[in-house]
Amino acid sequence: MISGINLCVLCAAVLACLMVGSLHLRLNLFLYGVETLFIAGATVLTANAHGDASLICIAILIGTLKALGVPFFLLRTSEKLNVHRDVGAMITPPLAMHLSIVLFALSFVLTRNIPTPQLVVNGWYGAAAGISLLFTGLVVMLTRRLAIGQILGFLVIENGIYVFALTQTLGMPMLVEMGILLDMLVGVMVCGVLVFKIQKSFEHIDVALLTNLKE
Amino acid sequence: MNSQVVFLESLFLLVSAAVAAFALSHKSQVSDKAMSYLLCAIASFAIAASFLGGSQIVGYETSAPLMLGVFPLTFLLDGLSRFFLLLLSAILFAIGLFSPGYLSHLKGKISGGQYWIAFFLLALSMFGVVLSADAITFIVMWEVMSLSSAVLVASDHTHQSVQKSALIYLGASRTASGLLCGGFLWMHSLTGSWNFASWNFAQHQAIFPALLILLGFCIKSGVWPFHIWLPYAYPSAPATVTAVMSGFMSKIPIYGLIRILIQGGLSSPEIINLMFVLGAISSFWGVLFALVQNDLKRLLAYSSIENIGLILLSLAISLKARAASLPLIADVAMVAAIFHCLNHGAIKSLLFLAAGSVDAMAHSRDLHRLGGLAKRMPWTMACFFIGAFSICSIPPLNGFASKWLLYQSLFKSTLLFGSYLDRGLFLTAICLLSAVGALAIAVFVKAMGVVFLGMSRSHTAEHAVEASPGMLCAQVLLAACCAGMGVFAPSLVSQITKIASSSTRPITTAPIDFALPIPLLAATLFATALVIYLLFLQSSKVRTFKTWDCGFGPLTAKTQASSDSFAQPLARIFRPFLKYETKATISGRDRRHFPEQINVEVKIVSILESRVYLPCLAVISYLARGLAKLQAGSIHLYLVYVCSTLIILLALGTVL
Amino acid sequence: MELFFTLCALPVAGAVWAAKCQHIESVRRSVTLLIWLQVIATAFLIGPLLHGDASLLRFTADFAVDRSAACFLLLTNFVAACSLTHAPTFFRNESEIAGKIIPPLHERFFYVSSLLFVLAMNFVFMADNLGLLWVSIEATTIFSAGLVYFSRDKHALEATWKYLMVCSVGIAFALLGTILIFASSQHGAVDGGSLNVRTLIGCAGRLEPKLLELGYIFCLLGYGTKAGIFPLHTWLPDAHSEAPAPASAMLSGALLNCALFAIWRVTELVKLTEHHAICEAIPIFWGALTALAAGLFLVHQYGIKRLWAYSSIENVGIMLVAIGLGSPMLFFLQALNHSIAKVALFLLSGNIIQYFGTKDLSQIRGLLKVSPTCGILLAVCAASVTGMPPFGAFIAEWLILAKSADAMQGISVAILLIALAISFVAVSIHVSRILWGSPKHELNQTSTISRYLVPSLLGICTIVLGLTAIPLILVKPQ
Amino acid sequence: MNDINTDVLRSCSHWILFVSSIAILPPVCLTLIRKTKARLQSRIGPPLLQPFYDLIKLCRKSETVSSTMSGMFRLASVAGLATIILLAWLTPWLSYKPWSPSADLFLIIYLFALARVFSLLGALDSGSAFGAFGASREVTLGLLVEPALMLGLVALGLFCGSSDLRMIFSYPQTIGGGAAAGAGAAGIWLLVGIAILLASLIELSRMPVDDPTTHLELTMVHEAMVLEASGRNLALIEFAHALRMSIFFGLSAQCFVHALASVCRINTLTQGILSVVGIFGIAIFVGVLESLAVKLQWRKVPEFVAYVVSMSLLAAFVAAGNGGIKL
Repeated sequence: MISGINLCVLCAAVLACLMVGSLHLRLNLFLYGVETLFIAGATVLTANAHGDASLICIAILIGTLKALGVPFFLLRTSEKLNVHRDVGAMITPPLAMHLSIVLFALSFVLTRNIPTPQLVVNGWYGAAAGISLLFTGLVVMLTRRLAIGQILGFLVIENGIYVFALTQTLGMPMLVEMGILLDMLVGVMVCGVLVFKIQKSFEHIDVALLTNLKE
Repeated sequence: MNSQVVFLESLFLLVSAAVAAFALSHKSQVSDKAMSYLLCAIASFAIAASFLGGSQIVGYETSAPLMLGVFPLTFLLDGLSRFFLLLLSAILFAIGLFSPGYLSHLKGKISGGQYWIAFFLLALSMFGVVLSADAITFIVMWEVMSLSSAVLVASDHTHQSVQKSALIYLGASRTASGLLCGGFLWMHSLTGSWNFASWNFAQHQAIFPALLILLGFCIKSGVWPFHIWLPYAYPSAPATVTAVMSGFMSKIPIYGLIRILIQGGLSSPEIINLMFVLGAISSFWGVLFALVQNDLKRLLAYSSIENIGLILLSLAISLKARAASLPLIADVAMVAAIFHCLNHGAIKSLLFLAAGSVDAMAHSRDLHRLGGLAKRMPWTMACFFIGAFSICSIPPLNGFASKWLLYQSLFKSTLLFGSYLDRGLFLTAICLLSAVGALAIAVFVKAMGVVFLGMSRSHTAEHAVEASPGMLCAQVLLAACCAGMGVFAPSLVSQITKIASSSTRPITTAPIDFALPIPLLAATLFATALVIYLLFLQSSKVRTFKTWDCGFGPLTAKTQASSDSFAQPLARIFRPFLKYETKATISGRDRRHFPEQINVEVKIVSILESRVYLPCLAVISYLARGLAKLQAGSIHLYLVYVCSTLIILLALGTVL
Repeated sequence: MELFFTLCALPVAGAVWAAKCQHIESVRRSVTLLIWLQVIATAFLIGPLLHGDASLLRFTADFAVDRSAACFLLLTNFVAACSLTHAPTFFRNESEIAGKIIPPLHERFFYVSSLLFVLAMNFVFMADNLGLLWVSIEATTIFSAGLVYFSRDKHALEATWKYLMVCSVGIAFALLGTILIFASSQHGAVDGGSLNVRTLIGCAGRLEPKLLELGYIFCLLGYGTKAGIFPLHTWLPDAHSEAPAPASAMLSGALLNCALFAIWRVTELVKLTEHHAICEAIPIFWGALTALAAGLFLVHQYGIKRLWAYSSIENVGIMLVAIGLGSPMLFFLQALNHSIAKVALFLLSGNIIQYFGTKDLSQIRGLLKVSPTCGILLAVCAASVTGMPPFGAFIAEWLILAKSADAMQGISVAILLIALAISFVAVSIHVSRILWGSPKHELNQTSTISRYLVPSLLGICTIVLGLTAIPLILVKPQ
Repeated sequence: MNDINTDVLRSCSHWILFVSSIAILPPVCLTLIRKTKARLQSRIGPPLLQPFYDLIKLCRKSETVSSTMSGMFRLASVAGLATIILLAWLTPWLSYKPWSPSADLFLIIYLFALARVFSLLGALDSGSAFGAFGASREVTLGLLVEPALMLGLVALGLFCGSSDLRMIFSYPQTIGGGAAAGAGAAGIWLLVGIAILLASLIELSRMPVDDPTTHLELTMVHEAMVLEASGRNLALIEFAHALRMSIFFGLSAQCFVHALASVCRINTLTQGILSVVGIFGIAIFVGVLESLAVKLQWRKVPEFVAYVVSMSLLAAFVAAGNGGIKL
């Protein structure tokens, strides 16, 4: 029996996989937002299950800042820079999507032996979803040439880790949780600012072309 | 408080003071004279001090403020180290006398401050290496020695060739110290101690550390096939530096071998045989290549390789004899090795100083541009000749005395060893040594003849003048040492036996007898020559005329045999080793009878360098370039590295 | 407690002042003053720990320093102080010699970023909680990005972007590792789990082994990226090379220590469990390999600061070996010697780049003729950083080598020895080319004391560390 | 009293015999060679004491010294002769030798080297191409010959268990016990004797290597080196060369005598006579050889030397394998 939490995080993982398949920034950002909303939902459900009120707080923060704020910020950036579509790096998007689906399956295999705390029911699904998100995020980072795409990939990785933490532990300390969130946000902001600077200096935001510094 | 400890401390203080004085004042104009006299003072102080304590064995350990981090500096002064100190101080003294005159010729080429800081550091570190009693003090002093000498080699660093030499030297030194470090660490993990006194190489596991240490020392002293750096470094350095490098620094590895491996009871036959073979080959190889050199200092450098080979050979014989429980032969060979260190130290520093004088006065070291200096620099010539005779081991000079001991040990080994294989080995070595002796004569006759005799081959050589009194003084001093040590070899040998048996762990057992009545022979020879001269030549009427020119008109310097042509018949015989090729092109309309231009080029390829070392470097370079390709600048690639590292780590995690 | 707040408050105050004050000279002066105050405060703070009066200094539930952290705290602040003391000279020369005009706004931005960076680094050592440790490390990335970005040209931008991306991904793995360690504590060891270092160490034996092992691997990877272990080092030469000299000095002299310290924190924990093999074998071998790779990278190098960056990677490898050997004091000793020499080298390289107007090693020749002081200092510090005696780094490296030889890590010792030899030869080739010969163009020679003040002090420090018993004080009580 | 007198008398007679041998034997050897060659060429040849007359004539003449030369040239001839005389004293090349301090074989070899160095330096001093050519060849020959000579003597040393030539050449009488040593010992002596003889031909630049009578300067060795010498100087050099020849022949003859002594008993007087006769015999043999042999091409010389070396090597390996008789 799959619990609600697991369902939510699995949905998030699947959405992330779907995200790989498209190079449209807008669609990507939308899918990311929805995915993060699912995760926020999972957080609420977990809070409910554990009776932990602070998790609700975090869920709200995630819902507002990460699920809505960050996509909007990136969307606005892309609008300003007038880029809408990634070019794609290394492998083509459909192939990448299939790869991430394979990795989704693989993550179930990899995580089957991870011990879960007694209180967590069916922790396996959560762990698999988390690891799958992690993989997907890496795939995104590897297959996107635009700076925004890379930020997005990083955010997906971060989501995966969050999902893992959510499902595999009985709640991280609040202070740590907030610190992580803050760092992530500041990081994304810094990256966003940098994207503008890259556009200004190079007149593109294709990071695959940033290869001046090498041996 | 022991007088020796006072000596040690004051020595270090003195030298460090000199270094510090320089470090502070390196910008102001440095007086070479003042520094040279300071060097002389330190050296004479050290000479006095090494005579002072007799045969006492003194240990000394620094305490809290002055330490190498967590390790104390430990020193040991016994007969052996006192002996090497004496040699070092004597050489330094001579160099101190030589320096002011010599350095004034290098004004503007080298920076005085840098030179003297490095020189004093070198002196300090060489004292330190000889005195050190544990591995850490040893390696620290050793590295300081390598670095400071590399700086000295690069004194005249505006020349590309000098830079290259210094770098090759630095690389070789670092390789040597890397091997030494490996050996020391290995011994430490076997014995749990850094102190040389508690290292025992007789045990079976110690064979690999012993090998590492041996190789390290071989590289540093320039034993075949690790001698590549030596012909680069010696010619590039100023003569004073080369004198101390060849005269003493090349003996330090030998000292290390005695101090660490031999006193540590090395008995593994594999290592000893390796020493034997390396010593034999390098003595032959060195002198063979010396023959075809056209740079005076390079020639001397190759001759150093030969002599280090001889010393190594003596040590190996001594060890073999000890292992075969023939203590008499072991003692003779050991004394031969130590005595040859002393002799080669004196001779080679003399020769390099003389070569330095020639370089400074005739402005060239190239044998093709020298000649006829006999009339212009008679004193330098006399000193150089004594050194050259001595290094050819011609009686009654000192080179012969030690070589005779070596021959004796080989002869007795051939006589007394049990196994036929060993006997054959020793016999081959005797044969090889006699060839080496004859080749050495060829080498140095060439050097003496081409540099000093005949006509001058260049304008600069023609206008050379005799070196300054200070420079001559240093050379005469060393030449007198060479002659004196040769004539009084019997009593010197008994002194050396005493020293060797009075060190911490005696390396000889019984006093040995130097059976040759050299003083008598020398006196007879001298008297006979004098009588012949007085009887025949003194009263003969002498008419001066030009050299016979076959009636073709005046001879020029070009009609003389050059260094190449002198060596050619011999070089032809050893063509396979030398990769010796002469290429002559004659041009002109009727080129057989009326050549307009003749161009002869001699080419010698160092096989080791081109076939072994350069490919090794190429491999490193290839690896480095291959690795550098990883850093391709693509961020996607970098992320792939992260992912793949993760996979590897996870795999490792499951395995472990 | 007061000192703790002082440590937090001083940089913040400095940052605020630098952000607000318009007058650049007073910013320069006050920042220098503040940062030295910070050093003094740190010294007071850790006094009892070094003295051996206390083994742990606890501020709050999640903030505490132990002996090794205290040493690193002092070192980090010292490095920052040296770099920031040199910074005004550097910026002044940038316009005077190199002819680059730096807007005061940029310079103030530099000071703000570096002070916040210092604050974040201080938190790394003071955090007694693996989560906060992670947060601090991530914060150092963000603030130091501002330093790397300083010159605002294309190269700087590229370096910053790579730095941020690679490090962030790496650090994300470290977060996963931290979570795994947290999870491992929930299996009966601590009620509800804990990330507190002392608590975890207290119940190390009861942590869930599989999760802990996984957590260790992820942390090693994550923090290793930040520390620049091969092949995760890719960002490091770019960032070090593009940042202004004082910032490079801080990155190399302080930031790398932070990341390695984070690895040490985790290692310390895993060492106490039955699965300690993993935290010995992997770091020792990987460290040796990193040193070797960095040595090879040094061979064909074209940028003077990239050279020192790779040399830093080599030293990171050696420090990783020390961590694997489970000896925090050897780790610190190596870090101390490396930081001091490396800071001096980066600052000197800044001067050299200003002199010659290029970072390209093939264009820099004859430094001994241009400025003998600079040349000799460079040679001394380069010798020190390559582990030549009698400098401090030699002692540290020798101790590490001896300890790994005694721990039967023969292969790693051999690799390390080869790596040290290669890197020495490579560095000496490059340094000798810098020093020797004659400069390619005529250069104006103006040398002032202030330019060499900090490097020469640091040079003296390395010799003092090598020839006195100071390392004995540091190493003995363990 | 009587004993002491006899001892003094004996040593006095030894000295007188020895000194006169040094003075007479070398020129006589030279004449013998020349005479043999002349006879084989159907000429009468020079009178027996012709070399003496030559020397006396040279001593009467004045010297001509090149302006290029330094003092080295004249020093070299003096020192060279002094060294050879010292060698004559030390080396047991005659059976009736007076007391000498030492005759260590390594010392002997290196004293020969000393003499050679002096002659080389003298040749190089003139700055003429001939001198240098000669020196260059001489040094090459020296390299080829020295190992052979050394090995030959070492073989004897190993066989007799001592490196002192005095011990070696008194071996059969004292220890080996004449005929008891047998044919094996005679073989070693014989081998070494031949090796020394052949080596001496090279060392003294005689026939298959160098033709001492030739006038083609480009192939000369010894003659090219002394080209610039004249007057008394030349006299010294020539005498030194002749003495050196006698020493070598003497050593070789000693070997043959000992080979004979190891198969049959010979008393001291016979031995003394035999040693002188041996030298003459060898001189005549050399004369015959020089008449029959052709001068080798310079490049072929190493091949000839190879025979010498291999002979010595054979002797040495036999002796080393034998282990010698330990004293």
